[in-house]
Amino acid sequence: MTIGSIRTPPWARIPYDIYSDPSIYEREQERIFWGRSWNYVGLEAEIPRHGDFKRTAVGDRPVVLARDKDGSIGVFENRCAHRGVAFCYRTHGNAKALQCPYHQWTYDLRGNLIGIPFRKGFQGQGGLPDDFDPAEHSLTKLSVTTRNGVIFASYADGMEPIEAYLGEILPWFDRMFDGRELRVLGYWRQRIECNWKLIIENIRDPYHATLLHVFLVSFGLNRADQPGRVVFDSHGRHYAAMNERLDRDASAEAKREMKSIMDLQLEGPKLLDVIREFPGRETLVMQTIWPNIILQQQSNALAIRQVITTGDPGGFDFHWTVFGYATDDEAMTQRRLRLANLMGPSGLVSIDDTEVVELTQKGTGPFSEAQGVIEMGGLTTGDEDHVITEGPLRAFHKYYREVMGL
Amino acid sequence: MTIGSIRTPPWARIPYDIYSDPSIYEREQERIFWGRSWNYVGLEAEIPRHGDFKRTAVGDRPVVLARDKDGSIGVFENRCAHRGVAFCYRTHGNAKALQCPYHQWTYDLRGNLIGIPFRKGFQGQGGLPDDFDPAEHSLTKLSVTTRNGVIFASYADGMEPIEAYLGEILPWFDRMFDGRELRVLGYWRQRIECNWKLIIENIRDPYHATLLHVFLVSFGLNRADQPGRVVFDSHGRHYAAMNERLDRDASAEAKREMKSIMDLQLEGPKLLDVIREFPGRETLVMQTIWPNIILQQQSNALAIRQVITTGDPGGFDFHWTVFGYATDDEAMTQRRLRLANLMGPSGLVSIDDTEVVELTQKGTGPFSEAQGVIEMGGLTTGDEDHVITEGPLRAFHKYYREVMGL
Amino acid sequence: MTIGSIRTPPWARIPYDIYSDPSIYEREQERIFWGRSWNYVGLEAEIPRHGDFKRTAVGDRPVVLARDKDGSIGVFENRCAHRGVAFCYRTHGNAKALQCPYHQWTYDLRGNLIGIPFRKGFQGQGGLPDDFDPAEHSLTKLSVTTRNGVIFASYADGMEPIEAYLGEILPWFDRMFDGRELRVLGYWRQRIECNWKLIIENIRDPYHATLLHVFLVSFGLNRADQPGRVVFDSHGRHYAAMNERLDRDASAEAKREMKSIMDLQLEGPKLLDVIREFPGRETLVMQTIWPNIILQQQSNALAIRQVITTGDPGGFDFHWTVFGYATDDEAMTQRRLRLANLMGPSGLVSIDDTEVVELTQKGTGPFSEAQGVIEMGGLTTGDEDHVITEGPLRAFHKYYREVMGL
Amino acid sequence: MELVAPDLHARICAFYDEYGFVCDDEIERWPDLFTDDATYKIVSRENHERELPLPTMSCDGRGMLRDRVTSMLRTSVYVPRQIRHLIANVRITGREDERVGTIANFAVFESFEDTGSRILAVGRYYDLIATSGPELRFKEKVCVYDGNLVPGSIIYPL
Amino acid sequence: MELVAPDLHARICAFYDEYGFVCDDEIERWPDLFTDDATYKIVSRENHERELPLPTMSCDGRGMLRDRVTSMLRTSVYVPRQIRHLIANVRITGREDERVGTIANFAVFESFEDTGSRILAVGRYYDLIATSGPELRFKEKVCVYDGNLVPGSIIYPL
Amino acid sequence: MELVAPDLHARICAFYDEYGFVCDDEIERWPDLFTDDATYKIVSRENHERELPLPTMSCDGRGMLRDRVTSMLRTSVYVPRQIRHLIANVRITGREDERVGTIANFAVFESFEDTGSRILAVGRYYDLIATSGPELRFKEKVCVYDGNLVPGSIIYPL
Ligand code: FES
Ligand code: FES
Ligand code: FES
Ligand SMILES: [Fe+3]
Ligand SMILES: [Fe+3]
Ligand SMILES: [Fe+3]
Repeated sequence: MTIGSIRTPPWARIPYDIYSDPSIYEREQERIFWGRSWNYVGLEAEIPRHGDFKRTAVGDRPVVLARDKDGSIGVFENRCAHRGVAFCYRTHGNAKALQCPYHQWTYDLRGNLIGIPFRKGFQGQGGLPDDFDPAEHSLTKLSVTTRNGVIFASYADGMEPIEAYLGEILPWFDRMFDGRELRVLGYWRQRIECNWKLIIENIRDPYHATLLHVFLVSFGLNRADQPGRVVFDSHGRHYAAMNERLDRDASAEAKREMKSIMDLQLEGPKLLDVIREFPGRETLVMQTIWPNIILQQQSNALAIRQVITTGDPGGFDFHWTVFGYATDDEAMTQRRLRLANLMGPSGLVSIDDTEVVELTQKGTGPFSEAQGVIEMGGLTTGDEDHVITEGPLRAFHKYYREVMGL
Repeated sequence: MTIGSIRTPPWARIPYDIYSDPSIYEREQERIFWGRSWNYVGLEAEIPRHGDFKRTAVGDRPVVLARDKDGSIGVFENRCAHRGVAFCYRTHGNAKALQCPYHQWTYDLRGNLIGIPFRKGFQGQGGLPDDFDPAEHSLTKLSVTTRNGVIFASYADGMEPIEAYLGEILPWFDRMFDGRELRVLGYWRQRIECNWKLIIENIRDPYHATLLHVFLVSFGLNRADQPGRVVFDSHGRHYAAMNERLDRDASAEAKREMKSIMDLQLEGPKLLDVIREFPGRETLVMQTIWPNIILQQQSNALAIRQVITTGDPGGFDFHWTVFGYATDDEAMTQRRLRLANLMGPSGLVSIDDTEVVELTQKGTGPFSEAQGVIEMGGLTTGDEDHVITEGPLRAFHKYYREVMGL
Repeated sequence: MTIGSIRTPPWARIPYDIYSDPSIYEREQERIFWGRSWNYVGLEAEIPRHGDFKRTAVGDRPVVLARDKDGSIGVFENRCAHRGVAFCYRTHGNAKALQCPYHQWTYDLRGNLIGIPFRKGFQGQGGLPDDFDPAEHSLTKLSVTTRNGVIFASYADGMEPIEAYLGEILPWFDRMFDGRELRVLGYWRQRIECNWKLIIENIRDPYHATLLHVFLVSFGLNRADQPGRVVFDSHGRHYAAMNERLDRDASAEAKREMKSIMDLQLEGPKLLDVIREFPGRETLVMQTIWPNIILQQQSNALAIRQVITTGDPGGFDFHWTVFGYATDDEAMTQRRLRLANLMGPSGLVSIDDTEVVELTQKGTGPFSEAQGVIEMGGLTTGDEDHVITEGPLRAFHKYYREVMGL
Repeated sequence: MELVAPDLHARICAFYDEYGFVCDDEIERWPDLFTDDATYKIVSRENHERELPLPTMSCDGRGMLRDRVTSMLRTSVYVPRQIRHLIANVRITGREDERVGTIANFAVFESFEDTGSRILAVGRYYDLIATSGPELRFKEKVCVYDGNLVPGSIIYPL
Repeated sequence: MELVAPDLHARICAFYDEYGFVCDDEIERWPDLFTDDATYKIVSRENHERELPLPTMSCDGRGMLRDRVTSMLRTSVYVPRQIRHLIANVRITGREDERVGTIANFAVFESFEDTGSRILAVGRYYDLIATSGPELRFKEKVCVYDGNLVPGSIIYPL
Repeated sequence: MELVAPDLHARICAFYDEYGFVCDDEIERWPDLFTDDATYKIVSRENHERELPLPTMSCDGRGMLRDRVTSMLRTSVYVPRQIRHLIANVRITGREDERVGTIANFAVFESFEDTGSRILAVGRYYDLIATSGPELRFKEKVCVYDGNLVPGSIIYPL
């Protein structure tokens, strides 16, 4: 795979085998999800009490996060140290200890092996060898960190602190997670038949919003002439895009480019009864945190979207956690829930995205030697003061190629 | 894979890995469907007017055919030149231009890139580099040719004219497509769980008809003593078999070999109310045109059967286009439609074929080192004046091995 | 894959790639199922009369067993010698000869080719070459042996007699199959989404029964203090475990280890109305016969469980044959049928096993480099007088590694 | 919603129940549920919507219905299967003389001897039922299946 | 088609509706829908057609029905799932004394906590309903499932 | 089992039949089956059981129902598909004033132009039907789908 010329750097092209090739997929697991990265695994608000646990995944690997007695959080593989049972078969729950059903090996909430039935045998027979050391047979533990209620885990040793990891994107992360207690409003789960990167790229592509999302455009919710910009951490692996909603009419120039405008009126305008709740003029902030989440603030609709790979380059499970703050009043909660109509499996905006990413899988799968072209906004990969750019995609592919050694 | 001896040429055996091996499958895509071949893609009658388009595939690759203003036809990949969306997501339609939903890149009906929103950026920001040349970012176009209303496309440059490609089979092709305007009566689509070659081989096997198809035999519609013959182009890649229906009773010899005869009578004889409409004595003409279609004339039942591979050696989509002529009167149309009961997903004849080809996949899949034996009719691969032969299969495998370099 | 140290022999670990790796799976087919092994294929009672046949499989390969005129049994591949059709498409039946539907090549009940329509052509044309020798085109036949009504087949030449093959396990085999005529009570078929070895290992793991099966334990049917033992043939490839039901209360030590005890009472105690029917004190005897079956005697519930692989390392079809003896009276039959509630797709015991083996596939699949630990009962691999041991698993993996050359 | 004598609606529902039962388990009786001059068609949604006349299966009169049964039972070669109808959402759409127009939704599943069950077809019936005789009979039955890509074959009637 | 008092047919349909509801969401009440001496069986079509007596699940009397519920709720180890019944094509096949013979088609789907829904079983009920009490009760219930190859386990009743 | 006037049960069943028909084939009329102030919700079983308030789709009043239809027909970008409802096991759970509480099971299948049919969602309706007008109307409709993992998107109403 040779890409690039003096004019065109490699990251201005997307080689399509990265969406379908099983060996690339495997390397991604090793280097990206199980490599030097902080993977989102959940929210502290999901496991507030001692014994609360939640099942999730880091790439293909099932993991469990649990709240210990002292309030600390353990993240460990959902793979019994004995013979490999994915012992935690509920999505969440509360337990004093985690027990594998097969032979009831029992683990504490940090993943330490604390109980083995018949370890000493029975009636003087059987049992484990005397030199069997339970301490060597704990669950595989991941490094854990949290910031303002958000939990991350890593397979890598000596990861930098999450703040350093987020780098320049930290203020945007902190804007959404400002230390207030979070309240989970619910979950959505979707099976999306395309490579996981396509949905990350979808967010890192601010160029598409005023073109694809006819609903937004026709009801005047998104316009090309809204001020917007994109920022990155120094690696370009994390990303944030911000937009401001304008109240004046769309400019003639904007209308000319956004051909799909239909000038519709909502019959149920309550849908878009939003209020300003964050500092600054931005009404829409979308972020991607390497490698596995998207953070969404669409006015008052807040969500984390998590990519769960499933051993298949051509599809992934997409888990949404929709939330507000513990301090929200009922009106605010209702506002968030109504606005949730824009997102998720039936989202007036998300439907479009789900469809185009699946169509991209169909369009790229049988063309392993073809490439995508991402030159909008020039060949830049850095911060920009507008959103008519594919710089965020170039930055993504630059970093991706680096990590993957492509 | 070494096959063949002085007595037995390689093409008198079928190595079963060609039905299941993924690497052979990939090579088939490259060398057969995307190689030096004319692939059927549709009928002119399906896209009669300016702007009409139809979606189909060449092997695994999705393509679109469209009718331009000047009446010419373009065939191009259904893969947006921008980032690979299979932009055409309807099976057919009519449009002035084809627009990708993701960022609304727009293509004319020949696949040329004619519109890029925000190409010059917006409010002086963003946009594509000045040296970005849309002409270099059109859809990938295939060569196109037509003959008497039938449209073919090829990935190869400098393909011979379709007439030369069809070679000795041309008169048989022209018998069905004689220049009269066609009328599409409808479509059938089947998912068949076997390798695509098995259905082509099924047609190139005139030996099975009087044995497998108990319906035909028992109701006296097909008999071993009907005169028949097989002809080929000089490569043996295309094929036609012809049969004549006889009115006298089956001979004793014929009955002896066709053990399944039951001597039944139709209670609804209208099913087989057929008339002679083509010159010559032949009542049944079946053809295979390399690589992807079967042409069927079973009395007045006319159809094109197209193989659509789907990335899976063990299954394919089978698309049937059933048609008549624009000049047909209502009685003739009804005749064709009634006779359609013999074919397709519920065809009184086709059911049998669908079942045996699926059973062949089951019987060959776990036996990658075993081989089929095709010696009926000796070891010939050329034209013959009878149909008790597997010569057409040998000819197919001879050419297949050549193209595949096996 | 390097496993093992002075302390830990390789077979005290289970490398998880053996459950998911396609190349290991293929090697298993070659070396295990199609290698030097006797594979269970059925019971004589299933094909008692001349012409009776049954379809089954040896590993991935479909085979047919049939009863010939002289009472002997043929086992041959379900793959037509002509072009590979899996011609036998019923699960069982009776026929004078087996005919392939495609071209009606006909085989006798030993798999010999005895009929080829149009072999001599028709009206002097076509037909097979004069030197075509039907004797060279019979179905591929397997070696067959039986013992006391149980039928085995092998791809290997010169297999040792079944008695020698079973070796030290023979008396246990003969205990269940003592020469009495068998009566098939019915079948169960399950699709289980895990590697086939996991269900064999499940049986070779007597350690789990008092821990996993809460039903058994809570209703007092299985207890750690029941006398039990495990025995093997000299290779360790076959295995039997026996338990005796005790009538006294569970000991305090037993209760301490079996934490899930709930002390429930059956409201429908008829379920467990069992009687002693076999010599000796054992009430539960479970066996595994290499490579493809489990034999079960749970009081009066008798069954053979057969593993059918399907080309997929991550799943298999599980076929149960539940039987009694021809001499059973109605009360005994009812007893067996009621007790069948413990086993099969809805088995009060089997449900647990099915779930944990599927959870093991989920827990091991994404961890191809991890290993299971099987040290319960020390590092032994031989007969033992108790069941708090994983010796049977070690013996299995020792032999497996040997056969597989791992 | 049409206002319909409840007993007619109930009779029609019972007739559909009977139809499903006969298709699944007593296929020889299938032609008996039609009038002598009935037409029966299976049509893909694609052809139906594009007004293309090609049916997937069609019988014109009871003789052809019987020939279909003969083929299912005696001449066609196919791996044995069991189909299973679920018919719901029966609605009366019109009524004139001794005929009632009805629509209903169907799901037909198929199972093979050693597999689980899968969807064969889901779709809608567009029917005309003759009410003149002692028993209801289909005068016209059109089965439109939504999933244009048929998994294998449709051997038994929908 | 049997001629049956319409109210009986309606009561029976309502009873099946109730049955599906209870299986899906109030499994503790499941035994209450049977007579004390009822028999309940799940049988594969294969065994059913070959007249092999082996059931996949069987309960003889309400005690065994209750034991089954105990196992579902307390002792069996399994990944949580939700089943969902669709019951249609209910037909009365016979009537004598205070019993009504009925058949009906069922489709039962299953869903896990983080998967979509799949077909667990489709097939037919062959039932005997006792009409003597104030409420209908199953005297006999036989659930024949078409897809002999069960996907995993059948834990809850069909 | 509730004791309910049989004609009400029949009317309600017919209303569900109508609902399925309208969802599948006359989506523009969908809002007309609701009262002006109706609430409509699609909810995953997961959120429903955990009492998390997040719906997957929600409309508060007929205006929002109409906006949804506008989006389906005019603004959303999606690959064309046909959905198909099977609604069964309709039960009346309560009645007060001019409202009837009902539950019913649904299976909704979806088919694309060149694929077969697959399960989109199965689950249960928990509804409140207004009986005051000449036609029944949904006052509240909650569609709880069992398979939390949605295959792609739910574009049309369940
Ligand atoms: S596998 Fe977990 S305790 Fe044995
Ligand atoms: S992918 Fe087609 S316009 Fe961007
Ligand atoms: S394939 Fe069996 S007879 Fe030809
Ligand atoms: Fe978007
Ligand atoms: Fe044929
Ligand atoms: Fe067990």
